[in-house]
Amino acid sequence: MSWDRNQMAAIAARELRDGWYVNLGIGIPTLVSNHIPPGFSVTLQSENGMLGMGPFPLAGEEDADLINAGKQTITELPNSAYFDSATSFAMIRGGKINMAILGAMEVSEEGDLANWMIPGKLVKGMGGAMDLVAGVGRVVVVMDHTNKAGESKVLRRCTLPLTGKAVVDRVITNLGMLDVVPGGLKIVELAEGVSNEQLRSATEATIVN
Amino acid sequence: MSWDRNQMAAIAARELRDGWYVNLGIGIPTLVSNHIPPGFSVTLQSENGMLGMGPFPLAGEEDADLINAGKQTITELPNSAYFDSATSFAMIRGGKINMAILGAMEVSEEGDLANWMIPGKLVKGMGGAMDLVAGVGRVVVVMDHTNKAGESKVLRRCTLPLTGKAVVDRVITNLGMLDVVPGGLKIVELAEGVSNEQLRSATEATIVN
Amino acid sequence: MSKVYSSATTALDGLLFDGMMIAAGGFGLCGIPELLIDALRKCGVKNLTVASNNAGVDDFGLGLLLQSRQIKKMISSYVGENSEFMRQYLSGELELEFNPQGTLAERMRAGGAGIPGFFTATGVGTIVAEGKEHKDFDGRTYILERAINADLSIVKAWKADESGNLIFRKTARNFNVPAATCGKICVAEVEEIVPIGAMPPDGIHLPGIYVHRLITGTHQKRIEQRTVRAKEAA
Amino acid sequence: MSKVYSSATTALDGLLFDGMMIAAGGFGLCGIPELLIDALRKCGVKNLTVASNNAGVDDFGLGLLLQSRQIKKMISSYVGENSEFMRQYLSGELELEFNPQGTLAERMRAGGAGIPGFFTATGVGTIVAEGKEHKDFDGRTYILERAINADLSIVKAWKADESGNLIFRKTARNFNVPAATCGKICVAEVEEIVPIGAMPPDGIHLPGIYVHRLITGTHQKRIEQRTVRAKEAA
Repeated sequence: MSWDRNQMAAIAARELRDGWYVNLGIGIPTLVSNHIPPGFSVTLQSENGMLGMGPFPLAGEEDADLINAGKQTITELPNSAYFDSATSFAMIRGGKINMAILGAMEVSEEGDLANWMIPGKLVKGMGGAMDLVAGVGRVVVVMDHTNKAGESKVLRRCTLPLTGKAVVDRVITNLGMLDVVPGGLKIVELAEGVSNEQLRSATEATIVN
Repeated sequence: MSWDRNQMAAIAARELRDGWYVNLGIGIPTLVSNHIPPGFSVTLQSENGMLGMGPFPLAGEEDADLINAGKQTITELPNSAYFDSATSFAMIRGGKINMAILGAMEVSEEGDLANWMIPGKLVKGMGGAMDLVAGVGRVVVVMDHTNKAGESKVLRRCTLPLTGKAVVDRVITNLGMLDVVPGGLKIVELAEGVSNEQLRSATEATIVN
Repeated sequence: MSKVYSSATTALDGLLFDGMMIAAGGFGLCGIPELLIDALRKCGVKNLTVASNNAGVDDFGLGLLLQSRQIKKMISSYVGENSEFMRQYLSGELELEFNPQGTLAERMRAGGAGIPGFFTATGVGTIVAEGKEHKDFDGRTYILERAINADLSIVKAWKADESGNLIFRKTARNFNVPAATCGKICVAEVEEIVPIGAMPPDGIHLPGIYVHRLITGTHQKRIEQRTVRAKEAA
Repeated sequence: MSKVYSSATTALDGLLFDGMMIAAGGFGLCGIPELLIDALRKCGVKNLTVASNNAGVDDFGLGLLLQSRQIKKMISSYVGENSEFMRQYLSGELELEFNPQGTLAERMRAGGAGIPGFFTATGVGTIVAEGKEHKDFDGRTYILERAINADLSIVKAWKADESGNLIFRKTARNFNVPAATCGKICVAEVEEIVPIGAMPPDGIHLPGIYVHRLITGTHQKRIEQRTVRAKEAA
């Protein structure tokens, strides 16, 4: 009836190109690293200051000095490089990262993204998300199409405070894949067993052909 | 009758404080490093990207990868550190260098400095001089008091294009030492055998008491 | 003139005053100046403004200074792991200025680099841009962000030599470099102080010119999210 | 997808066009991308704007591209060692934009860091400030300087690994780091290419993300001012 988390990650992984440098957000985007096409060299950036992020360590091999942007323990790879946070975000802001894949609370038909704050409720902070969406070459959002109440997260206009304005290129949800194009969103692909009508009815945003 | 180059450098060296980081210009300022007071730890910066500049190498030990801002071969010291030019001038612009000692073509009574260009004649460029005089904590000029034609280089107003406006703290010439103070220059010290009147008559700038 | 002090408390002597602004290194609990934070708590200096990417957790890192109500204002990008922070913020006891992470890092770097302001596209069209100067360059809109200049920087490195040259380890470098540069005075804590000459001049991450005082001591180095993978079958 | 090319000429293939802007690393003759400069001469690309701190000497470095009249404009801080440069400039054949050295380095860094403009006190009250926006911050006047964004960066490092991570040697690092970051494409020449894994991740000066193409070859590494001291009596 729709894509599960792992399928969404696999679909998102089709975005990858050989030789790319990519930043993956927390949650489903992290799973994308399990689906890097064989033979592709894809280097993961962790915005706290690392290129060449490796997998989680084996138990007993955790290193307090080696964490990712989600504060999880990770490992290094033979081509890893470390740098400070100013350098890391210079790289992000300067457009050197080819793509960011990240989660969202809301996406609008103009490519606006909200994923950092619910006024009065959730005030954790934007972390590096605003820098990423403003700086990287391509922004792909992976999220559920609707919230727990069944309301569309793909909107005409975002209702939550924005992370970035007109920054999203593509949205991959459990129901399908949509691109931000002039005038609204364009359906690129439907999830298995999802009809065009189902996707449209779950979407508040304008869909263009 | 006056201070020679070496004496001027020795006088300038009295400016140094233990623990300071200092940038020395080409010419007489370079000689200041011969007069660092014993027991003082003074670290020399070379603005092309080095802290802890050592002496010239012995013949046969020159290294093409190790030069100072005057493009001369130099050596490193046990506490040396290398960095790129953006970092080097971040350090300079950010006021981390305690003092710069440099030469000049003209100095004005308001502390303006001209040392990089003679229109139509000398167009080599300012190099790092504009950054240094704008950024470092204290700027000391060491130069001859008059030019070859006997005209004062210590002026009411500079006639040449400026390197910096109101940037000079102290001027040390072959005739004496002057500080830039409100209203003009104040004589701090006379060179050996130089009278107050001699210094004044060689100075076009306003001298205040 | 030695930069090496015997303890965190003596290294902070004469540098502290109520209402001061402190820039702190670290990301999460990784590479935080834990000994200096403990000393700040002991010294009891108040009404601090602290620029730090995060605010520690309730019982470690900057969380300790929140518990003791020594912090008036935080400038941070993410404070999700600290429930006391959230309580003080939502009750209005604590001021909070959210900065995008890269903007925060660059504001610190700018402060250290003599750059009072710079333009960035980060945050344009969001609440971060409100009240800030907007300017177009080559058809894109940017906002003016200001430098952070702190009264004191506190950072943590792996090793120092006696002249203050610092080397960091892995992702513990993070905000320690920009934070170190933007303070009038920088105090660094390290796991080991080595003699001058023991560090390769090409391998130094932060030259000693930025480091005014140095201490060493035992670090807890807590892990916030211990995450492991299963051992693969051979 | 290998970044390693067999020669400077093949590494530049498809990247060159008349009227393009190139950012070059090096200071004086130290750390200049000499092999890539030779290849630019061979390729004959014309009307170049080159951002480089210096312009080489008459018969080495960027001086070669001045001889062949391939350069239309230089953005530099110091060009004192090149008499052909001076001749072309004084006769009006060559455009020259003098930048203070630190402003030039920061403009390149800004270009690489997505910062279109920044404020600096360097040059205020001089001809460098003419025509530029002035703005006061905390009672001091600053000027707005623009980023440099080049079509191509050419740099020289000591060693690279096959993924493009670079390590520089001593003062040959200089402008190579900021120049590498500000180009759409960066080609690096090195003295040695080592396998992936042969470089310590904490010791890398410029991560491979900035380096798109790599070559190695034999470098002359000329010394401009050979200066020595007398051997002291033992």
